[in-house]
Amino acid sequence: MDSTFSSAGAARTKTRAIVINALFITLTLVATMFINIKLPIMGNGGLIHLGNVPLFIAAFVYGKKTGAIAGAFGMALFDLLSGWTIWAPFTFVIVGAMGFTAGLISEKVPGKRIIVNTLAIAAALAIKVVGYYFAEVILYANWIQPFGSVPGNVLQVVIAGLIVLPLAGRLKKIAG
Amino acid sequence: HRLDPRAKLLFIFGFVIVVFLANNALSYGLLAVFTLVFIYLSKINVRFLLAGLKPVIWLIAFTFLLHIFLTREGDLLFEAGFLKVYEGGVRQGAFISLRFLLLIFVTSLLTLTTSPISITDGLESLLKPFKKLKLPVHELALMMSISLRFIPTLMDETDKIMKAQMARGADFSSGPIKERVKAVVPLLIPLFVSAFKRAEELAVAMEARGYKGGEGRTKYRLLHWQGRDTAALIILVVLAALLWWTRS
Amino acid sequence: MKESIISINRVHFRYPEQTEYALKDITFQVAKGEWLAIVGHNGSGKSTLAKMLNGLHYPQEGEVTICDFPLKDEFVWDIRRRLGMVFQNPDNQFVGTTVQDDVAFGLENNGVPHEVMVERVEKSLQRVGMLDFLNQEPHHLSGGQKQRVAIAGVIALQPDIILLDEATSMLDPRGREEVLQTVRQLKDEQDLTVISITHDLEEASRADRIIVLNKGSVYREGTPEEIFQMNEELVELGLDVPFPVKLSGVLRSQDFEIASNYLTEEELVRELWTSNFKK
Amino acid sequence: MDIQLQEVEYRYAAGTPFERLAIQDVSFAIPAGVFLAVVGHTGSGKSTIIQHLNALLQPTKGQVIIGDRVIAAGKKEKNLKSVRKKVGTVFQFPEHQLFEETVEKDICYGPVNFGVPEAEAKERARRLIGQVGLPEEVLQKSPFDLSGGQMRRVAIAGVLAMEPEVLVLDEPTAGLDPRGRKEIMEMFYTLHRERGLSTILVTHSMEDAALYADEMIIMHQGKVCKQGKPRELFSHPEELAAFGLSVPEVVRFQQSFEALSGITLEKTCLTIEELAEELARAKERG
Repeated sequence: MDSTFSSAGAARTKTRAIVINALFITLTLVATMFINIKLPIMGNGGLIHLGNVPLFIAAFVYGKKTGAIAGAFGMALFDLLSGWTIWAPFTFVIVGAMGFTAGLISEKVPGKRIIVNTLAIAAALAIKVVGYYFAEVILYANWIQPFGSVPGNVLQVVIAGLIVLPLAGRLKKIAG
Repeated sequence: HRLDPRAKLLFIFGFVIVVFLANNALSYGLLAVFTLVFIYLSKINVRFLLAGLKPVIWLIAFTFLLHIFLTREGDLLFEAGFLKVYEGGVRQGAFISLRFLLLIFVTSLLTLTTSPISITDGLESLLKPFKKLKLPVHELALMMSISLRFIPTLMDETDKIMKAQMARGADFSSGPIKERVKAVVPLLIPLFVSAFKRAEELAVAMEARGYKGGEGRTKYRLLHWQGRDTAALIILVVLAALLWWTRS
Repeated sequence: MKESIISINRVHFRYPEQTEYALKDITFQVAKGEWLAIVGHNGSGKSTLAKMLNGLHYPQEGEVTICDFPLKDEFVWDIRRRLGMVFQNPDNQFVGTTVQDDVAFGLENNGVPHEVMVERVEKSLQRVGMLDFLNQEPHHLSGGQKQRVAIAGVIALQPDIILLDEATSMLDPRGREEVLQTVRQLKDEQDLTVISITHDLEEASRADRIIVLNKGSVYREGTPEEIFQMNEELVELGLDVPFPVKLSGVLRSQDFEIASNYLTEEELVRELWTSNFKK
Repeated sequence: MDIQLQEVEYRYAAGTPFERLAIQDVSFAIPAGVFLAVVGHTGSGKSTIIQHLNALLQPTKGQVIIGDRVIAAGKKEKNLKSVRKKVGTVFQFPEHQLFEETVEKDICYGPVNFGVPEAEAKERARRLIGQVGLPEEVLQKSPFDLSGGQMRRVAIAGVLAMEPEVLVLDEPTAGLDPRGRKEIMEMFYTLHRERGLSTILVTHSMEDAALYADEMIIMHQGKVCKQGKPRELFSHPEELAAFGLSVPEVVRFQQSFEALSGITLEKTCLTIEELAEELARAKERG
């Protein structure tokens, strides 16, 4: 008897999905909080967090749902836990959308993986920049100040992209 | 604050919307007084609240200045070269900064008085009606609770792997950008590999313990909605009404 | 022999992508209230067997019956209710954010009403000696404590069988002792059947019976005394021999008179003294 | 290369509300070529000490002298690579540090980081893979396709490939089956003897400490509470018991025998063979 087609097997797939999503939420949070790259540029120390890395990996390895969940819950949780509470609802929507879109493009668009994934990261980058711009327009009530966070947002996503692109294929293979 | 997490969530959510109603001195004053009363009632150590402000204090100051210089309304207060400060700008700047401050205070009240797991429980319960719309509320709540449980575990693991690679000569903090980006690979891959393995083992353990989805499950943690929870929401409604009345 | 609670009959199992059988023609019974140890080196098939007993794999040939339920899809959840498992890695089976939440997890899954749940969580934690840790988070517990919480989670469901799948292999000696002590106590208090899958001799020597697995087959079956007589043979199988047995061998080669292979230190000390010195 | 710890103290998260004292007033020396066993319960501070031996942690008080480098509290340390090159550490469950696409690349990671040319690193990988008991074909496989025990061996080879002068082992055999445990320990012991490698073994196994160590340190609640030759320390089981530690089975057996017979053997025996010999001698004496 093949367990893949049994009801216990179906339950197992579901349980596994829950656990994978949960761990990617945690990974996104931990990477945002603790895994940083110091860039030898910029005055403020140039600390770039790597929270976008698990998010993209989730999207490329497990698809849009896991990508969306890891991003939305993981990063919003970071906001909640580290004093950026009021940003949390915006993050939930914006980063969730990033994960979803990246996963969707990676799943649906045909072509060479590396090109498709680059496209997916570019799309996510657009969502992040535009999303946070408008979120901060609401918070700061002006149109100029939000431009300040654009370079940081761009850099974070680009660096995460540079890390994830060469790894996605390998991790997919390891994850089975 | 010994309110039911659901009451807190609804209250904070409502409050955040209500804050945007204020638009003159009276309504902002009212909001500020209410917020101070909440802070007092929550018996939270004000020092924690102020400590939480640290990362955003410059943002608030910057917002204030920006509004001062950008708004050209009311009487001209003073002029220095091309900088012109108007009375309307000061008012606008003060209002927006205050709004910002209040939002941060109230939302951090939630995170300071409520554990993430209670927030999850509260959200699960509040979102129950959405189950009918096929929103997997139970699954999402379980995901949140598992992910919270694994935060310290994965932090520990990150630290261990980082040290193990440093012992093998990895360098996470020097060299050109390209090198630094490459340096995180020996950290990330083991971290993900171990997460895959954990997920597999945890899923097996959960099934062995009879987990088969949300159907027919009972809950160990119960939420108790009490009189004071209803009272809190009534206060919020009253506040909203007052604001509506005082706004110009 | 007492009434059997598990019966395994001519079971074969092979993983999808592999050519070798992980389990080959395995047959044995487990009696109610017995403590059975299944030993074998890594890769001998003991983990596959453990997974099968919990319905994580089904045999490709042969039958498995657990608590009168044949191992089939429709009975898997009944079987899991009656056979509780404690796994190797203490961290990867702790689901709840606190000790009490974790113990409650299995009860929640089985739809146990709230009042009963509260009572059972408390009682189970008390029985494994972890009641004081009710609200502790897992990362503040030692490995041994986590495993005791896992055991509490299992007994809260009032199972007939408890299966330890290398449950002590990642623990330090103190944690190992804690866990084994807890299991022994639970077994004495009620008619619990214990199966421990292990390569730890300490653990195996406490069993009523040992099954030695090698290359997916039952290699030998017997009481600890009988199994440990195998001495060198066990070493060849990648296993260890208890200290008194090892020492007896060396002593005999030095012309000491040691009548049989004793399993405990006291017996061997006495034998060594009475037959060799006290004359 | 000698290593010396002088009145070392370490506090985790010093200066925060989560501050926790891990070790205190720890002083001892590790002369070149010694085999030192560090025993003590989980939480006694053993892992903290290990991380001082290759400057992964910097003491919050006191200093650590590693060869000609002094790592002292409060100093800003730079260029620690030269220290870490000489002190190889096999952490607990070292298989968790594997990440490369092939076993060969993973073994080469350490040496290449320390400036060893790639060809030389590959040569070392080829030599070491046999030494840790794996066939050469494994080199081209992905480490993630191996069994747990094989992964452990690859990870160990990855540390040995750095050709350190000091080898630090944190519970290197945890979770292995008896055969694997024995093979790995024997391999480390051979390395220690043939190459004169200083070896620091952190272990829960009193058997291993008795079998391999020249010197032994007992940690308890963040302090070194006993230090000496294993034979001396095991001669006073009551002192070990005070720290919740036991003695090897051989020693326990000898004691039971001495208690029952009233005969005292000439020395505390650390191996079965020693014990059998001593017993034979006692028997002759009658």
